This record gives sequence, C-alpha cells and structure tokens, in this order.
Amino acid sequence: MSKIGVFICHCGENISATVDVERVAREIGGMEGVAHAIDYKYMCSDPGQTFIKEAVKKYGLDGVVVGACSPRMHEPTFRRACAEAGLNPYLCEMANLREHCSWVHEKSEETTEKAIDLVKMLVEKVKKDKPLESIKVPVTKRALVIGGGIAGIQASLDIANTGHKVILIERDPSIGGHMSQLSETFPTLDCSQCILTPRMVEVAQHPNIKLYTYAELESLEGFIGNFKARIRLKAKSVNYSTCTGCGACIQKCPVKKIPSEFNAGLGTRTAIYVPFPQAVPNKPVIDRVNCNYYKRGACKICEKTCQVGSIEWDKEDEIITEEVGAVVLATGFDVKGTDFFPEYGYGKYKDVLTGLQFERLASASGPTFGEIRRPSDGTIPKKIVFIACAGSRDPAKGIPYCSKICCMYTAKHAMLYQHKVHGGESTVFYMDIRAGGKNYEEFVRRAIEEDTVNYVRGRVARVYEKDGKLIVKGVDTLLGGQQVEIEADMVVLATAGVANCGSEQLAQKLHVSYDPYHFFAEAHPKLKPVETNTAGIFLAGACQAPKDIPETVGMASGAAVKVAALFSNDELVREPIVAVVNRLAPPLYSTCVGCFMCETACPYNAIEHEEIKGRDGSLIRTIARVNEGLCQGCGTCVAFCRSKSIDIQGYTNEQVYAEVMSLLND
Amino acid sequence: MSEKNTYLPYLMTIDKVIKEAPGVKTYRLKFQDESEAAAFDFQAGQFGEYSAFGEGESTFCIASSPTRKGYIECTFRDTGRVTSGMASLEEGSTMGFRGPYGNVFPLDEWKGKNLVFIAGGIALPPMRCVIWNALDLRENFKDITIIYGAKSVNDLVYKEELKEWADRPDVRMVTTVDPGGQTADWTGEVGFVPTIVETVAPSAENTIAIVCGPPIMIKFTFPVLEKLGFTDSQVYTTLENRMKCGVGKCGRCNVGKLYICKDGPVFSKAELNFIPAEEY
Amino acid sequence: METKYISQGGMAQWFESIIASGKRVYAPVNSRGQVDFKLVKNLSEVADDYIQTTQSIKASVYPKAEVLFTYEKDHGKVNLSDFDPETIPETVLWKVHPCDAAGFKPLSAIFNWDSADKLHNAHLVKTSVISFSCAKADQSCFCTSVNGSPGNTAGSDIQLTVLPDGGAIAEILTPKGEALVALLPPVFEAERGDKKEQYLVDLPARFSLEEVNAKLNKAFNSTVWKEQSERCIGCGACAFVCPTCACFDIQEDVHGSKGRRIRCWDACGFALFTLHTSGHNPREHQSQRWRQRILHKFSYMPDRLSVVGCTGCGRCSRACPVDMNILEHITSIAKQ
Amino acid sequence: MKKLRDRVAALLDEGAVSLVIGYEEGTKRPRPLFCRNSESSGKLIFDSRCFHNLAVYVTKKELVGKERFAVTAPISTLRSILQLYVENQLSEEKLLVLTVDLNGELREFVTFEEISAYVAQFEMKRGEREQEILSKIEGMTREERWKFWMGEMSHCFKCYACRSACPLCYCTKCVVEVNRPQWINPWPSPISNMEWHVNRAMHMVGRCTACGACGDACPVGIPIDLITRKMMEDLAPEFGYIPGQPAKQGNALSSWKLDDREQFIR
Repeated sequence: MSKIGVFICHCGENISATVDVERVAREIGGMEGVAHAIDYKYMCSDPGQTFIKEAVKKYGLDGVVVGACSPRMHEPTFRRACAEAGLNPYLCEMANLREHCSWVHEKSEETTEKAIDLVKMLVEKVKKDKPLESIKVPVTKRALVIGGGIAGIQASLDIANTGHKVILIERDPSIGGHMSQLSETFPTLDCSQCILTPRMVEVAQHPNIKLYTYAELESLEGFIGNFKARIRLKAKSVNYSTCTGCGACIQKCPVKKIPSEFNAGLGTRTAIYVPFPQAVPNKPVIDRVNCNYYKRGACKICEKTCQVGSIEWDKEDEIITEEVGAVVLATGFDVKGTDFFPEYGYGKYKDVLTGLQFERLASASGPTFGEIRRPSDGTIPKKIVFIACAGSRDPAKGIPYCSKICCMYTAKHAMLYQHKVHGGESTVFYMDIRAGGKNYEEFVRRAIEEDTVNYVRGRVARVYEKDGKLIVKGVDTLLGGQQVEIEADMVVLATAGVANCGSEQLAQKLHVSYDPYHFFAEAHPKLKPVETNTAGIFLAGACQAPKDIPETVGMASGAAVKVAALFSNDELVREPIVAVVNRLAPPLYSTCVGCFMCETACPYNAIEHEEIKGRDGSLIRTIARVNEGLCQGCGTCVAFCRSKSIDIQGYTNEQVYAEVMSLLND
Repeated sequence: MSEKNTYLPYLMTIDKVIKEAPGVKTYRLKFQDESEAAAFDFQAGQFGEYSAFGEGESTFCIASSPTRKGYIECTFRDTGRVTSGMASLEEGSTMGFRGPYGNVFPLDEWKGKNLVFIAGGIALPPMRCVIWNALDLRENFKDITIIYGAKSVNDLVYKEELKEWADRPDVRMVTTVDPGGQTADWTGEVGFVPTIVETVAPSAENTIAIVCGPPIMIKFTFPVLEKLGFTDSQVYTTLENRMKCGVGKCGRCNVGKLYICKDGPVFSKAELNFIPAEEY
Repeated sequence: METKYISQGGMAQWFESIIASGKRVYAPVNSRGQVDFKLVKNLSEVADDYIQTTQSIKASVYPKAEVLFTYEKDHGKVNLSDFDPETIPETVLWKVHPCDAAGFKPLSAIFNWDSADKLHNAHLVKTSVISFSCAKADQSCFCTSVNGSPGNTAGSDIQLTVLPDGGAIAEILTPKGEALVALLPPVFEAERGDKKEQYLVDLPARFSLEEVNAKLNKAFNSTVWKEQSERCIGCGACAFVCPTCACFDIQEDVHGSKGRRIRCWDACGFALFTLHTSGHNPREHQSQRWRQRILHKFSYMPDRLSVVGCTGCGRCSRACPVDMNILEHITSIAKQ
Repeated sequence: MKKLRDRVAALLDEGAVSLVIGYEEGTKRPRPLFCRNSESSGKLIFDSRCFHNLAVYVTKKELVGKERFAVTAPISTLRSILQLYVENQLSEEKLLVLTVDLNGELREFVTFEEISAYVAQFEMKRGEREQEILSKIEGMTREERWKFWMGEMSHCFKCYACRSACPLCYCTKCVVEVNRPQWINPWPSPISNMEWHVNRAMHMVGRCTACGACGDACPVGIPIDLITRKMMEDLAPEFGYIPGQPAKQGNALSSWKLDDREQFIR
C-alpha cells in the first residue's frame, strides 16, 4: 500500500474547533506513501463521500484513512464509499479524531499534534492492510427466549407469529412472571391476570412455540445464526404427558407450610404444587427440597392419590440441546426484600411489607382474597404508610438509579387501599413523583385529589414498633424539614427493582455484558436498546433495567422484530475480523506446533483441531484452526500464541506493530 | 584505506512497475548515479542483492538482458518481509542493489546451437534474461524453443512477452498450465512441464537445454531430457539457495564444496553431478 | 623477528605504557566464574589461573553485531552513510592464546575470499595481538593436531612465553609488535638463551589433518554424521565461541526514516539458517548441519581457502551443553 | 544398572521399541545416548549425575521416527514429559518411559497417569545453587534486580543454547525468528538480549518445570533458569497448582473460571 488518501473531517466544529484540521491534512500529506490529503467540513456528507470516491479513482488510491468520528459511527459509511469506488472496503481505516482527541482535549498545539499522530498511526496501519472478504454464515431460523414473564411471552408470540419457531424456557414451574402476581395495573386499574392469562394460554397453544417450564439454560455455544443451547429440564417428578392437572395430589400433600413464592411469602403452598391457579402449564411439580419423600424417604401420599400414576420419583434432570439462530433474554427483575432495610426493621416487623407483597394482599387470587389485612393479626389496617424510593436513588445503599415503577405503583397501592378500606388513612412518603407516561400524571393526581392520599415529601428515617403500632419517623421537607411521626398499622416499602438473581452468571454464559448492577447491557443506550454486544442476542423487558409493563411489552416486540429481521436472511454477512492460523506450503504447513494453548485461552470455543495428512493419508501434524463463525476477533489467542502463528485479519500483529512504531519512531 | 564496502548498495530508482501475476511484480531499476550506471556491466545468469530500505535485502537474478543497457529488472513475489517491503514501493522510489554476483550462462559457447528453454512458475525470470539475450543476438543461434508452464493461467508471468515470443516467427513458444489451471479461453497446452517437454522438445542433436523451475520440476524434467538424448553437458540450470551476502562469506548457500553465489548460480548438469543434490 | 627478555616488573611497566598510549586493551578477566576478554585498565584485572577463555577473541575483529552502513529515507530518496574505518580505535589484545591468534588467518581468509571485507580489515589493521604461549592444556585442547602448537606464533604480533621467574621470552614478530615494543623499549632486555619449548605444555597430536581431509572427501554420504549428531540440540554455542566460525546474518535496524544495516553472528547449526522462503530447507536435519560444520572447517576451507578452519582451541567442546566433543568426533572420523 | 541395560536390550531385541534415549559416560559427565540396538545398551548408565533433560529429544521427529521409542527419565525429564503431554506433543502409544526409583528399582510407565502419580511423590525444592542466587536476588530492590539481570544479559550472545536445551521450546519457528513484525532484534545487544529472555520467560509462564536445562546449557554462565523457576514458584500458589506437576488443562495465563476475581477490571 503506498498510494494512500487521507481525509480529515471537521465534523462541523466538533473537531475543527480544537484541532487545526488544515495542518493535520497538510502534515499527513507530506508523509511517505500519502498520495492525497484533504480536509472537509462533513466527510460523512454526500459531497464528502464523493471526495473520497473521486480521489480513489483519480489517484489510484490503494488505501484510505478518514480522520473523523468513531469507526462505530461512520466506518460503514466510509467503507461503503470506498467499495463503491472500487477499493476493497477493508483498505479503509478511520482515525477517531473526535472522541479520542477533539472532545477530550482543549484547543492547543498538542491537541493538533495528537490528531496528527492518530492519523499517522492509521496511515502506517493501512500500508499493511490486505483486502478482505466478508464472511457468510447460515442462519438457523429458530429463536430461544429465556424467561416466561410478560417480556418473554410477548417476544415469543411476536416471533412465532412471523412464522418462525420459538423455544421458550422458564425457570419456574409456570410462565407468567411478576405480572401474574400483580393485582391491578396502573394507570387503568385493569386486572393484571385478566389481561395476562390469555397470552399465557396462547403461548401454550401456539404451534410455533415450544415451551419448557422448570428449565434453565445450561450453556450457550456458537454465534449469531448458529447457537447451540444446552437446556436443563429440571426434574418435575410429575409426568406431564399423563398428568391431568386434577390437583388431588396437591390437596393431599401433607407438607403445607411452605411459604408461597407466588404470594411473595405471604401465603403457603404444598410440596407438590402449582404456583397459582391460572398457571401455564397447570400441572404440578414436586419441590424436592421440601418434599417428605425426598427429605426422609417416606410419604408418597401424592403417588397414592394420583389416579393416572404420573408421579416419577426417580426422574432426573435432563439436558437437551437446541439449535437456535437468535436468543432473546427476558429474565426480568426482582425486588429488594424488607430485610434490606435496617432502618425499617430488617424485615422483622410482619406488617412492614414490600410493594410486591402488597400486590398479593390486594389481589383477588392472593392469600386474603383481595382484602387488605395485616399479616401479623389479620386485622384491617386503619392507617397505612407507603414509603417510596425504598432503596432506589440511594447511593449509600448501592442503588443510585431510579427504579422507575415505584411512584406509579405506590400511587396505585394507596388508591387500592382507599378503595378497599373505607375510612382508612394512607400516607405516602416520597422524594419526587416521577409520573412520566401516558395518563400517569393524571393517575397520581387522582390518588391525591380524588382518593385523598396524603403525600408527604420527605424521607423516612426509621420505622419501629411501639405498643403493637408501627411508628414511622420522617421529615416533611415541604414544611421546612419538620419532623413527622406517624403511627401506622401497616407500612409498605416501594423497594428497589434489582437484577434477577443469577443474571451475572447468565450474562457470562452468554458472553453479554452487564452493568454494575448486573442488569444486561444494551449495545447502544439510544440506538441499539434491544441489542446486546453479542450479535444475535437481544434484550426484552426489565432484565435490562426496571421498566413498566407497556415499556416491557414494547421492548419485547422490538426484540422480536430484530429476531425476525435476522431470520429474514438465509445467510448472514459477517466482518472478516477473525483470527487465522497461518498456513504455509509443505513441508512447513504452518508455524503452529499444535500445543493448543490457544484452545484453552479462547473464550468462544473457536479453536478446532486440524489434521494435516500426507498423500498416503498418514497424519503429519495436528494444528489449530479457527472456526471463523465462532471467532469474535478478540485476539486472546493471538496474544497467547508463542510462535505467533495466529493473526487477526485486519488487525494483524504487523499492522498493530506498525501503528505503535509510527509513534515511537518520531 | 579506500577499500570499497561490499555491503554498500548502489542506489536505484524504480523506473517502471509491471504487475505480472497475483503477488508478482517486475521492477525496472535505474542507477541514480550516472557514473555507476556507466561502469556497470553484467552477463546473463547473474544475480544481485536487492534492498528495500527499512526491511532488508533479498536475492534475485537479474531478469533483464545484458543487451538492454541502462537498467536492470527484477521479478519477485511478495512472500516475506523484504519482498513485501519492496512490493509497497512505487515508481520513483529508491531501492538498493548489490551485484552483479555469480557466474553466467556460456552463451558464447552455445553459438550455432539450438536452444530450448524450459521454465516453470516464478522461475521464468532467470530464464527471461538469457532468452532476451539470445533473441537479441538471434543470428548466433539456430532454433529457439521456449517451454513455459505455471500452475494456472493466472500464475503465468511476463504475459505480454509470452505473447511477443509466441508471435515471433523465429521462436517456437509452448505455454502450458497444470491440469485444472486452465481457463475457458486457454489455447495453450494443459499438463505438467516434464510431460509437455517430452512431447514438444526438439531433438537433442546440437541443442542446449536450459531448465529453470522449482526443485520438483527440475527433478522430473532431467530424466525426460536424458531420455530424449540430452547429455549432461547439454543441460544447464540455475540454482537458488538462501543467501545473505552474495559473495561467499555468510555461509549459507554452499552445496558441498561449491558456493552457489560464487561457483553458480549457473550449473551444467554435468557439474551438478559432483555436488550433493540434497543441499539445493 | 627479534627475541627479547622482559622481566615481570618490566611487563607491568610496559602494560602501563600501552594503556597510557590510549589504546584499548582487552585481556582475559575472571568474573562471574568465567574468564573472558574484557576492556582492562590494570594488569591486576587480568586473570591468571585458567586454561582458556570461554569465548574466543574473534569479536575484536568480527564484532557480534556491526553496522555495515547507515541510511536515511526521505520521500522515496535514500541517503547512505558508509562505514567509516576511522571510527575503530587502536586495540591491543593482551594474553591471547596461540590458538586464538591462529584464528585470525582462517577468519580473514573467509572474509577476504574474492572481495576484501572492508570492515573486518579495518579491525585487523587497528588490532595488535600480544599472545602468551601455553604452559597448560586440558583434555579439550588439540592445537597440535591442526597445525598449531602451544607456542604457535601465527597471528601474533608479539608472543610472550612466561618463565618461572615471572619474566618472559618476548618474540617480537611483526612491525605492529615492534611498535608496541617502542612504547617502552628499555624493558625489553637482551634474550637470556631461555628455551621456549621447555616452558610449553606437551600436547601430542591426536590425528593427522591430511588423513582427516582425505576421509572427509569421501564422507559426505556417511552415516557418521547422523550417529555423531544425534544428541546435538542445534544451538549456536560452538559456533559463537569458535575463533574461526564466521557465518553471519545481515539484518535491518530501522527507526522511522533512519536505518542501519547490521551484520551479526549466525551459526550453521541453527535449523532455520538455510531455510528458503518456500519452506524448502537444504539442511533440514541436524545431521546435515553437523556435517556442514565439520566439512566446512576440515574439508571445504582447506580445499578452497587453503586454510584449516579449526585451531584446536577446544572451546566448542567445553561450551557444548551435550558434550559434542569435536576432538573425539574428528579422531573417530580419522580412524574410520 | 544391569536391570536397566537388560530391559533396554530386551525391548530393542523384541522390537517393542526402535530407540531408547538414555545416558552414557561422556568426556565431562554423562551425556545423552541413543540406543538403536541391544549392543549399545551396554553403554547405558543411570545415576544422580544424569541430569540432561532428555525430554528435549522426544519432540524431535527426525530423531524418534514414527515407531515407538523409550526414554530413561530422571525426575526432571518426567516432569517435562508430562508438560509436553499436556501440550499435545506426545502420545502414550509412542512413548515408553523408564526410570530407576530411589530404591534402585527399574520402573516402566506406559501411561502419563502413572508418571503423574509417580512424580507427585517428589516435592520441588531449590538446590543449593538456586537457593544461594535466588535468595541474593530476592533481597535486592527492583532497581538492583534490573541492574543484576542487565549485567547478566550483557554476556548473552544469542547462541540460543537455552532455547535448544529446553524441552518446552519445541516451536518450529521461535518468536525471535518471526520477522513480520520483527518483535525482537535478532542481533545480540544488552537490551535485545533482555527482550529475548523476557519473551522466553513469558512463554514459559505456567509451563516451566524448573529442570534447569537452560541455565546449565548457557555457555556464558547466565543463571537463566532462575527466572522461570522463580516465576513457577510464585505462580503456583496464585493459580493453585503444584510446582513441577503440570496442570491438566491449559495453564495459568490461558485458563479462566467464572468465579475468577475480576474486580480489578470493573
């Protein structure tokens, strides 16, 4: 490469305000091997791209360096322009003069010099560039959706309705997720289960959806379009093909005092159980941790009860493998428990509840059949206090973010209380009321104005018990920080929404990144909110951040569209930025000595064994080969290869070395 | 002391770049110093050390004919550090050249004889020098036959010259590609060089065969020539071994007692019989 | 040639005057448990009780890495700067053993074969050799088998044979030697009739060069190479300590537009020494490389350069990690 | 010794192996011997002076050929053989390993599992020489250590005896010979010598079994083996393996686990 064109972009004033772009172009123009160097206001604009195309033709350029914004932003733009002019797109490189230079430095001589250095490095790199061809990989048109909450349900249905197969896996015995636990939903106060259950049934009956409940992802191998998911089907101990779901076993089960997960610990369930009446599938599983038979080796009452002989005591976990082309992560969220709050009694006061527990109290399917009663004594609370931002927006608690849904559900809770307990008094302690959303502000106003909920702006310092009453001590900042003390029969904490337990491990299994709070990270906060950094894996719902139902459903549909779009192609085109093990003519074949240290180092299982055989079929050597479908171009193998037998195409050792040396050689 | 530094190259300007085949280029080099140009002379078969400044030196034969004055040419394939450094240069750039080194094809001795040139792949360059040399002194020789083969049509080098030679009435030109290497419009032969030689080579009577190609081709062509009646002193080849100095000191290129850089690179088959074949 | 006597004290004074003349003096120094030539300022630094330095004195006239020329690139143009012999300082090598001094001849023969080697010759011109004859030898020594001897004066400008009184017989052999004497003529006294041979170690010859040469002429395809070389691990220790091994590599050292072309030691024992870019390697196996080493020294060099490429110093045997004992191997070839 | 010689003679006579790599008396000390027939087995010796690491030969195809061969291996050689096995360089079908144990009994290992179990009985300890120099170095400040090693490196002339003697330096093209890019300047100079040795040390991380062959081979007496030995000693507790006993899979730098601490990159 020796006829290189260099194009320096002003990026409006983004670059040119701090960097002397004319000087950059001038100095780079004097570099050995640079045939043409110009600067222009907007290189990404049509006229800007035309400059590049024309220069490629006019000067017979065999390499292009664009000094502009980040490659992430416009590399495809400039590469396309080069390709249109007949230059292999991978002979076009970008120097990031904006994020790496102008945005992070003051206007000065040094800033311009740094810009020159950045471009110079890329000029040296592009001299060593080789034309590359894109890699084409086939697509398996089947999606895996992980998580059977509303996000997973919606994503599954949407994908299934585009005609593609979906495998939906759910950790619990039933799909439904948190939405199935909710009483009524803001801002319309329609019954959560009433709107959810039809969807659950639709999932169960959809011909394109294969549902695995009580199942977890064991591992995921492969790459976009070609994943291999190993799924652990946890032993249910009940044969679903014969079980009629009659429920007789559940009624007879002697272990009845297990706190019900579905009721957020407020009710109980048996050891063989269906989590809730509308569960899908509506068939029981045996909770082996609590079952008498598994604990002590005797009981088997359910077996005796079962008319169809569906109990399978010796059933073991089963691991199945499914090939899928895309994955939607919809593993949802969790809420902090009351035990997270020392100031509110560490969860030891029975009548201090989480919002989710209050949902169960308010729900007709709940332990109190929808009546608001104190867990401690079953009486109806006359005075109730809601504490918003319990944990959220509290850096001291390690949760600086806003959980987003609490303002709304607290208003809803207060409203439901007022509707259900006539003459009751409800107070809400809040920091700010965040009611962004269609009809949300109106909803909150209704709680305050129509349902006479007492909103106190201030934080609650302590909740403690005194003479059977809960004393809520806080301040009212609107009254100048005046201390307030309220006697309450019940306190409801709008505890923070947090990442689901196990999300970190799951993220590592899937090689998706996650934020410091273990929520999965989207690929771009604005423009790629449902993509992850791992191609082919998408996000839906609250596993990415706390969000309400409409937002979750919208995101799930968004993810579904991404999957459908992916499946609309028979082949995928991938960047050829992958590792390659060198091959040489016989008798050398390769400098690879087959130690396979690269194999132990590769996080993507992309290293394969390749046998080199002689003409007579005898094995000459076994060397490493990179599966270019699996390889993500991370370069770990390259760093690890002692004999330097592996290189990343487009980022070869020679190229990177040339870049570094261009700086050192000044 | 005004001893000359053997390792100091002449500075040459790349006057012309010809792309021969994928990864293969020919550079025409001109001396930057007029007096050096005037004093320079070489003969067919000789080689030199070519510098890409910044990368190092590499050994190639001089591919142009000594009858064409004022420049030398080299043809190379981009395979290593130096050749890739060379490949990235362009017209007007400076290269280095040391030479000429080594012995020569005895064209004077061949006067009045038929010549058959047999070459394969990238080994045509050393041959090209002597072909042009012979063609420029055409009256000195009788029939001239050129048999040239490559892996595929794409791999044939000096395409223009192949055409020129083929069009000449005083040259018999046979080009061949390995089976599978032909294109739809290929009009030449298809087959490995030794096989083709067997069918198209002229009579051994008063003929000199010059063979140049990869070791495997030479290995299979020699017996064919023998079968056709060529004696060992009628067959010539030029050898290549790894070299660093080009002047018999660095210790690499010897084949037994003989140094390719000094006693070669041109050897008659008769001479080859006295050196161990495993060392080249 | 002139023979003189120099007393122990005289030697010390003379050494000081050499130092005072501004010449660099290299002499064997014992440090880190090894004796090797180092730049010295005082006679007291010079090692005493040892058989042989680990490395030969070769590096003084053939540096491990030497700049052949430098250049600067400027937009397609290149400016060359030739090696300047004037940059090489006057050097005196003190207490060189005869087998080392004898190495200069074969080394020069290689470097000046056909074309003169400007760099090597520049070093030679500036280098004076004061050798000490050998009163001791070990089982690796065999100079007497390769036309040498413990009192061989070849390659020396002055040879000293140390006497029991600490003084020495001084053989002043060349004009360069005379120039060194001229630095302090009074310490060179008239010779006292000491018999040099009396003070040399007795080292019977173990084989005849002619015999070896004759055997080697027919030995190219012998199985002996494979047998002898099996344990050879292919390092360059033997070549690098050898006073006559001259194989080299030419390398490029470049920093931006500035570059140097460097000649550095290489060894025919290295597996990649003769590897072609194509992957073909004429000396692919260690046995072929061992054969090259032996034939080069004992057959090719005598035949083509009229000089044997071995001085019998025995360093290669001492340095070899796997006991490739050249004396043992050559003797066995001679006896075959 | 007789048992060993007899057994080797028998193995060769029976054709069970085509080659036995062992030791014979040398001119200075025992040296490697290649027995290809039962007659030469009479030269075999095996005692405490036999410390050449014979594992360096077992990866040389031109020497060992395609048939089954045997090696008489002292403990250091056994350790290297295990590491070579982990690195896919050896197969059990091709290699028979012999040793003489502390009771003077001849032992034969057919599987690497057996070697592993045998080797596990031997603790890796510093010898007197290692202890002396290492404790001196360990007492130095960082600057003093750099000075010490630069001083040592200045003696290196890149004969690569260290590399050649090391059983684990079996690459057909060493990094120092890679020239695109030229990672390490191939000529000797103190800093480029240091570059070479640092590179080699890095390539030995988690692999070196501290046999000392590199240091022993160095003709200019650089205690080069101590770098990788010390590294091995430091690494073992950090990565939870026992010095001299190769990890079954991968090695320190290439293996990672889900529960690896990674706070440092957050």
